[in-house]
Amino acid sequence: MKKFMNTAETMVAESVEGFVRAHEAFVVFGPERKCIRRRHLTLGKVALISGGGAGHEPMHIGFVGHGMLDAACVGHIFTSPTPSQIITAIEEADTGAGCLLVVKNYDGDLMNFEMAIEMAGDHHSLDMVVVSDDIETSRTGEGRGRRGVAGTLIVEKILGAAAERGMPLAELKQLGEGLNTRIRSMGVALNGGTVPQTERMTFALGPDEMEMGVGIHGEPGHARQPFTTSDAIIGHLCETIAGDIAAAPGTKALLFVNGLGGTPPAELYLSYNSARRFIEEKAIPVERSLVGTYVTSLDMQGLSVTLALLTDEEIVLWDAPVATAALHWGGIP
Amino acid sequence: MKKFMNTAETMVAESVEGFVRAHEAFVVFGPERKCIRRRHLTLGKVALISGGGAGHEPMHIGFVGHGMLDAACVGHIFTSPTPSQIITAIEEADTGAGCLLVVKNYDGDLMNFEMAIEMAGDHHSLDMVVVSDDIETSRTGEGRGRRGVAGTLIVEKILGAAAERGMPLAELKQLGEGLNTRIRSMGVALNGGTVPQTERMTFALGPDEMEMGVGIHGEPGHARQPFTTSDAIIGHLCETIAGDIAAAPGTKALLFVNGLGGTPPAELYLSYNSARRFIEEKAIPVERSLVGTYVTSLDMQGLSVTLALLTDEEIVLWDAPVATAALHWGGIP
Amino acid sequence: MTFTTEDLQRLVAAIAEDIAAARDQLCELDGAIGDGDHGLAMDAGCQAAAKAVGELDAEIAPTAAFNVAAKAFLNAVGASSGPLYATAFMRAGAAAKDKQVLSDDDFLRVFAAMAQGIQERGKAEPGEKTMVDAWKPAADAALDAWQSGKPLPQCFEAAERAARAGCEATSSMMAAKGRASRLGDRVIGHIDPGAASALIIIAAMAKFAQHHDG
Amino acid sequence: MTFTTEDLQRLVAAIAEDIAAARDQLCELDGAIGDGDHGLAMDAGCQAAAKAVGELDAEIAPTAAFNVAAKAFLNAVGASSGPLYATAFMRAGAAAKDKQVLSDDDFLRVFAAMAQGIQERGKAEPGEKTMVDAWKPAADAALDAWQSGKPLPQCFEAAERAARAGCEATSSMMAAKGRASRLGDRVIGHIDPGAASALIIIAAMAKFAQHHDG
Ligand SMILES: Nc1ncnc2c1ncn2[C@@H]1O[C@H](COP(=O)(O)OP(=O)(O)O)[C@@H](O)[C@H]1O
Ligand SMILES: Nc1ncnc2c1ncn2[C@@H]1O[C@H](COP(=O)(O)OP(=O)(O)O)[C@@H](O)[C@H]1O
Ligand SMILES: [Mg+2]
Ligand SMILES: [Mg+2]
Ligand SMILES: [Mg+2]
Ligand SMILES: [Mg+2]
Repeated sequence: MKKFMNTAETMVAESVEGFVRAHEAFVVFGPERKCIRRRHLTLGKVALISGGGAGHEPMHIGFVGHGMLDAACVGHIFTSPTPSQIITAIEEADTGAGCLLVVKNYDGDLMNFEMAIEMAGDHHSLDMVVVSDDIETSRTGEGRGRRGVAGTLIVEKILGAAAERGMPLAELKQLGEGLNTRIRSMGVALNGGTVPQTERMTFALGPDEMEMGVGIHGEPGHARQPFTTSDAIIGHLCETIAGDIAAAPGTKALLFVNGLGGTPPAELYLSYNSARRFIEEKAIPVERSLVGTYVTSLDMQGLSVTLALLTDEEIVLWDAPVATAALHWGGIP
Repeated sequence: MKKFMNTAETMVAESVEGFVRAHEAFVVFGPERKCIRRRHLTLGKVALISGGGAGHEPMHIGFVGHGMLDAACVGHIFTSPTPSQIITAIEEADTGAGCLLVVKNYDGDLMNFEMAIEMAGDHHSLDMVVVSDDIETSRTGEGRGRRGVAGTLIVEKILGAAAERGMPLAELKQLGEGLNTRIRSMGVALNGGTVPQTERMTFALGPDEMEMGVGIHGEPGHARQPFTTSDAIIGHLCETIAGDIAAAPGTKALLFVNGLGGTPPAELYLSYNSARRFIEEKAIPVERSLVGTYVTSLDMQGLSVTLALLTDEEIVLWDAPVATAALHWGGIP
Repeated sequence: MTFTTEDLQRLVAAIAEDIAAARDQLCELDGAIGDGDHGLAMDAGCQAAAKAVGELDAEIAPTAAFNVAAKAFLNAVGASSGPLYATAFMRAGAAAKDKQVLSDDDFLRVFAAMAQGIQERGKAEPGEKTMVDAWKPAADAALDAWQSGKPLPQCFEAAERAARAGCEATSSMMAAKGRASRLGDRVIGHIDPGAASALIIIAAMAKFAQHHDG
Repeated sequence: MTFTTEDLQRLVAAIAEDIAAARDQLCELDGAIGDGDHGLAMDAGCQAAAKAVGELDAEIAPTAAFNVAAKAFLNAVGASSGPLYATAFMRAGAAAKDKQVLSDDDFLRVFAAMAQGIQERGKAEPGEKTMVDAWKPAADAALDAWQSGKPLPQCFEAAERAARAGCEATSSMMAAKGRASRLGDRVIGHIDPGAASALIIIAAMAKFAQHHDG
């Protein structure tokens, strides 16, 4: 295993420290480094908080900043942060209007966030939005439903903009839940990621194999298939995600191609080109686009395609200025 | 070889098309797709133009936009664009104040840009800045000097901001040349990149090897060494680059950790953390930072560290608003 | 029999010891149908709980000891098992409320409350291939035995037997909760790691009830 | 002898044919000390030049034919060899200016101008392990032979001999220009790919001079 690290034990802490130092202009550690928050909070705005396991960088810490998250917590690799971390984030970020917690749909994350809400709920107005955009797990028709993956970025961006405009907690939750029903993602891996602690790949693929329907924790997908052209791969992903949400009249598509960690920008843009063609062939107008490495699974080679069907109001919120480490736009003439 | 592509022949064209479609809000193709330029040009501003081989994405097309480049040309993989492409970019981007061409220091690039200047020079005011920040090739003490690598981003950002403020051509050239003397980079690879045409790795490393001093075209570096901790690797890079430029009193450091294509953000931030420590131990104050995958060598696993010693004026230009696909900041309160 | 905080300190230490011994085996089970960290998570949580409870003044009430265990477990573990066992300990604390010493009856109610807490936190039903498949039948068996007049050690014998059967039964179940729920029928033939660690904890409690003569 | 545009069309086609046959070998040489594309670049450039020149009306002047070759080569190739050979053809065009037919003397001056153009574009001196190590001695040898009264075919024989010697000599040189200049003494023992393709072109010109009887 070749990774830029010193020890497996300190890897997450060192990486997060590097993040905070690189972006010290606008982020700071919370007490005992239990969370990361904006350097300057806005009084009276609902605080948007998220968190999850390490190994998905830049998510979520890369989304802390104006127009998006107020604070984020990082757990061990692929492991939810603890309630104590989440409570610290709540205490740090709540400026009076309460906090909305954005949680990806995994039992571990859900239970830790739920406990944090129970334990801190007496002193803060708190609520939670659960993101479950991954197509794959809807297939099994069981469990707590679909996993939360790259679509989480879209929920956090749009809710972040709405919170910035003063939307109250209950409305934010409603906005997030509505949005979640109109986002679908699906991933493909050309190679597993390597977990530093075990020095093992989450799964190993042959030189001509790929894994279809992977999540972001190295879970195997629904099928191992022979590797093929990007048109065939992306075509299948688009077919599946577009088939799973009905394009309501008037909604506009945001198309998001996300790298899983080890895939270079040129391949992501090429894949976006395929995806754009396939989605438009379905008469779904692509009005907004995002291409890049935002929601990763360590160094996994692969990508996910996310389709979000947005209302006009949500498009406006998507376009609103954002100034985080990973997403930054707007505000320039 | 597993890459997201359809055919090796069409890979670059499809990827660039994906880029333009994803960012159609502010970039367009020039005639015959010979270049990519800003959708809206500023009349009377010196046009900043760059270009180089494909395989380094997001450089340079990802730097086209307000506050940075006006146009960029993409060649075949690791191959300079042709004079005809460059002349098209000049014709497209020159709005009356002339063009400054930013060229990375390779014989092929230099000759193609020089020919373009000769061929178009009668109708346009043209000049050139050559970037040569790579530490490695200064070692041989021969040839046309150091290679141009990740430091090119810094030159393009600062010149872009200066051009936006109306700096005339001759002064821009002078600014760029001064800057170039104060930027040094050095790269390390954990694995070679795979060239789509040949399906071969530019070099293959064993599971415990790394290649020190690599460039961005898969050239071997100056030594193959046993893989080690990030502190040891980054320490060596920092030692070498900091040893090669004298920190003049009053200059401030910009520290830039750049991923070469296959290295995930978490490892880049961890490496930045090491680098920040080493540079500060040398009593060089790090005032600005950049961490990310900006100047790549296909899917190569590895990174480079760049140290730039900037004047106060250059820091102001670095901070100035920029709105491109790859770099975006400023303008938000 | 009665149970003091000092007894509980010994009990939690005994649990931690048995879990530590099974750490690698639990990781292996989790590796097959989860993410391979269950042994690490349980070990970290139990060690933290044992340490925190062990450091308490013996005069402190059992309810407080359980709450300390809950908090320690929770802070040590971010995995699913963190909130599940933290909730178990918190409910144990609630069941032991206002007592300085626990009677056999109290102790059984503590046990049942732990099972109840796990189920409420995880919202899992028996048959969904989770630790609930060990905890729920164990708690039911212990209460049944108690109601039919059995002494505490025998109640816990029944609990351990039910937990073992429940744990083994998970092997043939499809998973409807936790990471394993995403694997479809690939999980068939594998025992649920959470049920396996639950059995270890319940067995440690049974042994404790057996040898305890407060 | 005299050379018409039609002759030049045949010459460029012959060069393109010989380069095409050596494509893989040139890539291999470039793979050892460069980026492995020299055969592709030269092939693409020569094919483009041959095609563009071949499509010209035979009445057009040689200078225009050379300029067309230059442009075609340049547009086809972004590598170092693009500007180098495009400049060679442009200088050839300048040397042939205002002539409708080239004399032997003109043809030699065209040849020397090509070598000169390559050297000026690349700023390489002999001994720096580039195509200049073939072109410069070849041009010098041809001019020497011409000045001592040799007929054109013999001048080109001398040129080919000098190019071959120069090409072989690159094997023991360190590189001071081009990609190979970054490899230090790793390049010793390898022939420069640009010198190898230069030899092929010069040899094709010699053969042409040999068999030409205009
Ligand atoms: N919703 C749930 N209810 C009850 N038990 C659960 C639930 N989700 C997971 N578990 C249990 O947790 C175990 C996995 O624990 P652990 O490996 O520590 O957490 P994680 O899955 O977060 O890595 C599973 O084997 C299962 O017994
Ligand atoms: N500055 C230069 N002057 C003369 N010849 C050069 C120069 N730089 C490179 N060359 C020649 O070009 C050859 C490589 O050409 P090619 O492979 O087509 O270009 P690239 O190096 O851009 O891939 C070298 O072998 C060398 O002979
Ligand atoms: Mg080349
Ligand atoms: Mg687990
Ligand atoms: Mg886990
Ligand atoms: Mg080459």
